[in-house]
Amino acid sequence: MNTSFAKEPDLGVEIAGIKMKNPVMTASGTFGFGELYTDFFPLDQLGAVVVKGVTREARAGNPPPRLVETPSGLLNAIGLENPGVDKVIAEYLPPLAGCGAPVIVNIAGNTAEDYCYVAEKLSECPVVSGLEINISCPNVKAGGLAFGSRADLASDVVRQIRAATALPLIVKLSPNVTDIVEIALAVEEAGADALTLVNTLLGMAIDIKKRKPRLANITGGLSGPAMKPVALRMVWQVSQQVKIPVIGLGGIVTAADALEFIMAGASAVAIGTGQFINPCCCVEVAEGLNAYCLTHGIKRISDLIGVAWKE
Amino acid sequence: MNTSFAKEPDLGVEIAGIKMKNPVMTASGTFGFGELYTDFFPLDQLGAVVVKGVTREARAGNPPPRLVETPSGLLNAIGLENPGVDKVIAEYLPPLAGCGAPVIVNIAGNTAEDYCYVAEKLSECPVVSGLEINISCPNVKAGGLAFGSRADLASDVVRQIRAATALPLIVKLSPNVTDIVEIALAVEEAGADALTLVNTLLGMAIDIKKRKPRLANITGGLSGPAMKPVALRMVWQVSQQVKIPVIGLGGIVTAADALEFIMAGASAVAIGTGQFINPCCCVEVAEGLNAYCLTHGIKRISDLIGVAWKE
Amino acid sequence: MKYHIPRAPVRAQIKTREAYLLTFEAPEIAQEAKPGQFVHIKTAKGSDPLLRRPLSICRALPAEGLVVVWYQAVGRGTALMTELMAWDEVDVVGPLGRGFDTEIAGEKVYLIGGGVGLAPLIFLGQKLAGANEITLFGGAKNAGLLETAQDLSALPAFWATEDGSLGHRGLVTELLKQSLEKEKPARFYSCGPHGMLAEVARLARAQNIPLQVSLESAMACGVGACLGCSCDKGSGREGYLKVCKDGPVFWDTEVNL
Amino acid sequence: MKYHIPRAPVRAQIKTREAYLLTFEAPEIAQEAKPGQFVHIKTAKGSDPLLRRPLSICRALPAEGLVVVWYQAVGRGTALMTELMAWDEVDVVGPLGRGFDTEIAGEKVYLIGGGVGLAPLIFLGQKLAGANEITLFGGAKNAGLLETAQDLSALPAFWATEDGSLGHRGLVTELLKQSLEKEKPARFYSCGPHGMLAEVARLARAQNIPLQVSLESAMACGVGACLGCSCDKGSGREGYLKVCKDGPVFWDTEVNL
Ligand SMILES: Cc1cc2nc3c(=O)[nH]c(=O)nc-3n(C[C@H](O)[C@H](O)[C@H](O)COP(=O)(O)OP(=O)(O)OC[C@H]3O[C@@H](n4cnc5c(N)ncnc54)[C@H](O)[C@@H]3O)c2cc1C
Ligand SMILES: Cc1cc2nc3c(=O)[nH]c(=O)nc-3n(C[C@H](O)[C@H](O)[C@H](O)COP(=O)(O)OP(=O)(O)OC[C@H]3O[C@@H](n4cnc5c(N)ncnc54)[C@H](O)[C@@H]3O)c2cc1C
Ligand SMILES: Cc1cc2nc3c(=O)[nH]c(=O)nc-3n(C[C@H](O)[C@H](O)[C@H](O)COP(=O)(O)O)c2cc1C
Ligand SMILES: Cc1cc2nc3c(=O)[nH]c(=O)nc-3n(C[C@H](O)[C@H](O)[C@H](O)COP(=O)(O)O)c2cc1C
Ligand code: FES
Ligand code: FES
Repeated sequence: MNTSFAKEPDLGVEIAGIKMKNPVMTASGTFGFGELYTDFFPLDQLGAVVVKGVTREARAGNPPPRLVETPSGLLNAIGLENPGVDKVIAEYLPPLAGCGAPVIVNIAGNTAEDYCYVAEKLSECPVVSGLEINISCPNVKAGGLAFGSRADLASDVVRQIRAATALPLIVKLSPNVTDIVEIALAVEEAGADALTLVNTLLGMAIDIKKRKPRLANITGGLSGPAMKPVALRMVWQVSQQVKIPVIGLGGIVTAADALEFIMAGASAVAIGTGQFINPCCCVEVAEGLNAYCLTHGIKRISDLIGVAWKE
Repeated sequence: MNTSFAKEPDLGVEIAGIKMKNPVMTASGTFGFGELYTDFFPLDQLGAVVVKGVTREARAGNPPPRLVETPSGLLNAIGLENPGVDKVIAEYLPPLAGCGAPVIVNIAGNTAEDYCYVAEKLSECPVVSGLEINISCPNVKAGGLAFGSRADLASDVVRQIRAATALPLIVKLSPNVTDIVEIALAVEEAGADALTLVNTLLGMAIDIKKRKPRLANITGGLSGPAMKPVALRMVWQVSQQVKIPVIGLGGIVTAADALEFIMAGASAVAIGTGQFINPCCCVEVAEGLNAYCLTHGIKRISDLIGVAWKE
Repeated sequence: MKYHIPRAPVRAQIKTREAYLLTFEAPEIAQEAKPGQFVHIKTAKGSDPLLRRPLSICRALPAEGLVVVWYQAVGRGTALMTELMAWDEVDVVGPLGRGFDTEIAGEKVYLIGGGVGLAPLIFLGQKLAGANEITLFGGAKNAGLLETAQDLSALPAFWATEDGSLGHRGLVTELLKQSLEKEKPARFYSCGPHGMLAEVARLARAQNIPLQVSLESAMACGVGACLGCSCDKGSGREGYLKVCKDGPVFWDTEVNL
Repeated sequence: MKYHIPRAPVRAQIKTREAYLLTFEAPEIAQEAKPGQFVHIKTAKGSDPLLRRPLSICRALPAEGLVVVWYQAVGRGTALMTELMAWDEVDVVGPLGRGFDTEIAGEKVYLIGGGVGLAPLIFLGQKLAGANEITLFGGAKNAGLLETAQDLSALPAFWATEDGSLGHRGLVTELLKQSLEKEKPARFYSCGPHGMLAEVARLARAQNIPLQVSLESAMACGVGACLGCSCDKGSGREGYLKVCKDGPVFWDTEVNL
């Protein structure tokens, strides 16, 4: 929280008990383990660092091609490439100690047991401030149906993780559902401390020369400005129904985008694809929020949360 | 069907028994009743003309603002403004007689009875070649839940319309669902002759100056290139599961976009927002398809349908 | 007739104070354009910004096949347009919309414009000038835009600026009110910010002077197809008008000012 | 150190036959760039095309603070770049990636490039030239690109074109094979189309000559964050390498050619 000048706006927010100096976080899978953008800005400029999705076992990820550019968007099918939780704990998280921002680890799995295993392991790491649960993964016991696609599956996995860890639990929802509010309420009830909205939209692209899908994985997740209207609508819908805070993301590139999410009800925002376009995106958005508050006489950024439906 | 030169490719396709000289149709709600783009090209250049959504009663539509531009996309909340089925039949459809392209009327309603009423009325119009059923509308008897959001609601309304008319029935699905294949199979089983995939993605935008939603209606439908990856994925998924033909749309602007949809499994394509960007879009896409077939030695465009998963 | 000219050659782009004057070659549009009609311009090569931007035709030179628009760079689309230079090409659709009613002769008429709202009035003034006695009332924040209007139009004019840098210090409607104390014109034509139009409409109604206004709205298709540019009919009448097709020029009695 | 220079002044853009030479001011990049590294350039003002485009650094002039890239307009992003002119600004990130290994002296080395794949080799040749005996092998469809390469590099060179318009008619690897019959260099460096790299690798392995190649891949972040630019490790080894961070330059033993 900024206390240096009486007139400087207070950008601080608190999510799931995690205190952040500003509401700008990184999006999982787009910032590695925090080591890659340090030439562009120090991590202590961030509200929080959310690291790449971590699974029980190491994963090599999908074969290439893994990326396709689409109009104002990006399709990715990385396939959760990560070194596995043990190596993450041993090698990737320790450098983050003392980085000046809370560290949130995104976790993924194909069974509730896998999630719980990873959550328990990470609970023993003092550097970890919270867990973000990616429930867009296929549930092998439910025939590959994504955990996040049905309220019962989502609620079940969250309940089990809740029992396995005392860390703050942030549940990241999939936008590929008929009724996001239903899923949000189910995971809130199952013990989530906060929600992240949203993961990527399922999409694809075809190479008309090869007459085949462009991604080796066939489908991929759409991120970036193209998806912003959908993500924003979901934040708007969910934040009015749940009591826990919502982290908004999907296509944020500018401070104006971030303000849209905050006014729609997000207590914080995250930036993924935006970092690829501008490697200083997160800090520039945080500075932009500060400038907006100064110009508009907003004392606390938290006063703006949900104003579009509160006022 | 083109029979002028032996070597000219055959762009003809047949959808729900409706013969089209090429696979390029207009998208409902973006082409009025066919009267607005005649300075740019004659209607007989089109595979089919799909007209604005028609309801039982006349509707004034939503208050302005109704449009917001988003990155590579367009949010609209028109609110089904239309003169009502009686006036449409009396004044808007007659000029389309002899236009040289099959006329498909898109219909909408808030109860199954409304849909059936409109379908019955239109069945008496010789100018109408088929009906496209927009099931993205809220079902007032199901608490405003969209017909297209649940397989049972969708199947029920289609079954009733099927009983009310002998016209070819094309059902237009909403992309805002967890499992588009489930809905597609349900409406196929209920008697649909073809499917249109997809309607707009539900989205919104906020005016950070006013701190309010930009659209008077709060949410709107996202169309245009931004949504193309999502629409294409749904065409890919559905066309492999159903036996009836699929009309693909969502973000088509070029012949290459149209080819992606056709290779993903669409038997025809429709263009909406693309017409706003280029008032000659439909014919240029049709010409582009012709050129592609010529260059690549494709004799019949229909040979390309679904090649991305068939080969 | 409407035309799509995907590669209209740019002949000149001049940065004036506060705005830009873009001249491009579009013989069909130059030939058929009526004052009050607009062109719809694609500003980006890619799909962001996606939509065309509507700009009033400020001058049409049928003999040379040239069209001139006068615009301010207010956002991303118009900012991209400022990069156009002679030899570039611009993607234009037009002429679109219903223009001003020009079936008037031998009358005293007032043209009242605010800011770049003067653009269609310059074209209109040219058209009406021979057969009518015209007075132009131009208002703006400062002298910048008005100096360009002076260059573009030779009509007798009154000018008002908010900062007093040209003509009357204050609102153009104050000048209008003064004039109305002396004479009663047969018709008003107006284009500009909403507040100005409302005040012009109030003055017109008070004296029963017929008024035509040119309105703005966000647009997608520009031809009446998307039903997106609707505006209220006013006077509690149900339903909406389409700015792009029913307008952009309306009689003040048709709309809500 | 990597830098983001959102408004690097463009100093010159020259249309050469078949390609473009773009020179911009980016002192930090010019200072620290190593041959084989690339810059990542934003091509559109809007968000379409969304991603930056990777381009090898063809020349770095630390004293003048200038960086030169040499690129072909193959798609929408590079087409937008061709519009850049002196006085414009370009949004650049760099230098990125692992460059060529330049810890070599007193040796005979071959640089083998195909098309604009010659770009990083020109920078590399300059760096290695004093301390080593270098031969450049350049191949292309026709003389166009190679004439520019001749202008940019003073190295002793063999040229091959598919249409015979310059040097040997045929593939550059045919020239390479002929040379290898006469001498055995200490190292190969290569960049170009996949087919050419595969043939160069075959020749290198046959004679046990160490080879470094510069690879391409679609990229999003360019810094190792998105894990999107992966390439096979080859030899059946599990897992992937990141072209942007582990490369773009690899030893041929590290990857699958
Ligand atoms: C029929 C018609 C004729 C017009 N004639 C002229 C003219 O001759 N000269 C001129 O400078 N402008 C004219 N305008 C306004 C012009 O269309 C807008 O300024 C332009 O579309 C803004 O595009 P942008 O991408 O630069 O701004 P955006 O980035 O889209 O928006 C920037 C700002 O402009 C506002 N804006 C966006 N679209 C419009 C719009 N259609 N009308 C008003 N404000 C808008 C936005 O609310 C925002 O505050 C006209 C508009 C219409 C409807
Ligand atoms: C490390 C690296 C260094 C490079 N250096 C140079 C250079 O010095 N000069 C130069 O001309 N090009 C270079 N390239 C290739 C250059 O990045 C692509 O040509 C460019 O990204 C194409 O962008 P576009 O928008 O014009 O094409 P797009 O519209 O994106 O695509 C057009 C065509 O280019 C192909 N393409 C797209 N991206 C790439 C890519 N990254 N690599 C290869 N093909 C691609 C597409 O498959 C398509 O066929 C380099 C690529 C990499 C990865
Ligand atoms: C390359 C890439 C990798 C991603 N990896 C993950 C991941 O491992 N776990 C996760 O929960 N989300 C992942 N995401 C989703 C992002 O965290 C984010 O939800 C999405 O990209 C939308 O935000 P954006 O538009 O700002 O990128 C990934 C996204 C991208 C583009
Ligand atoms: C302005 C507008 C109005 C529309 N009205 C209708 C409608 O009345 N009925 C309908 O089924 N779809 C309607 N749609 C959806 C389109 O038919 C189409 O499904 C959607 O726009 C995606 O295609 P596109 O990206 O080519 O525009 C409308 C879309 C737009 C943009
Ligand atoms: S802009 Fe589409 S109807 Fe007016
Ligand atoms: S481009 Fe992102 S990891 Fe290489």
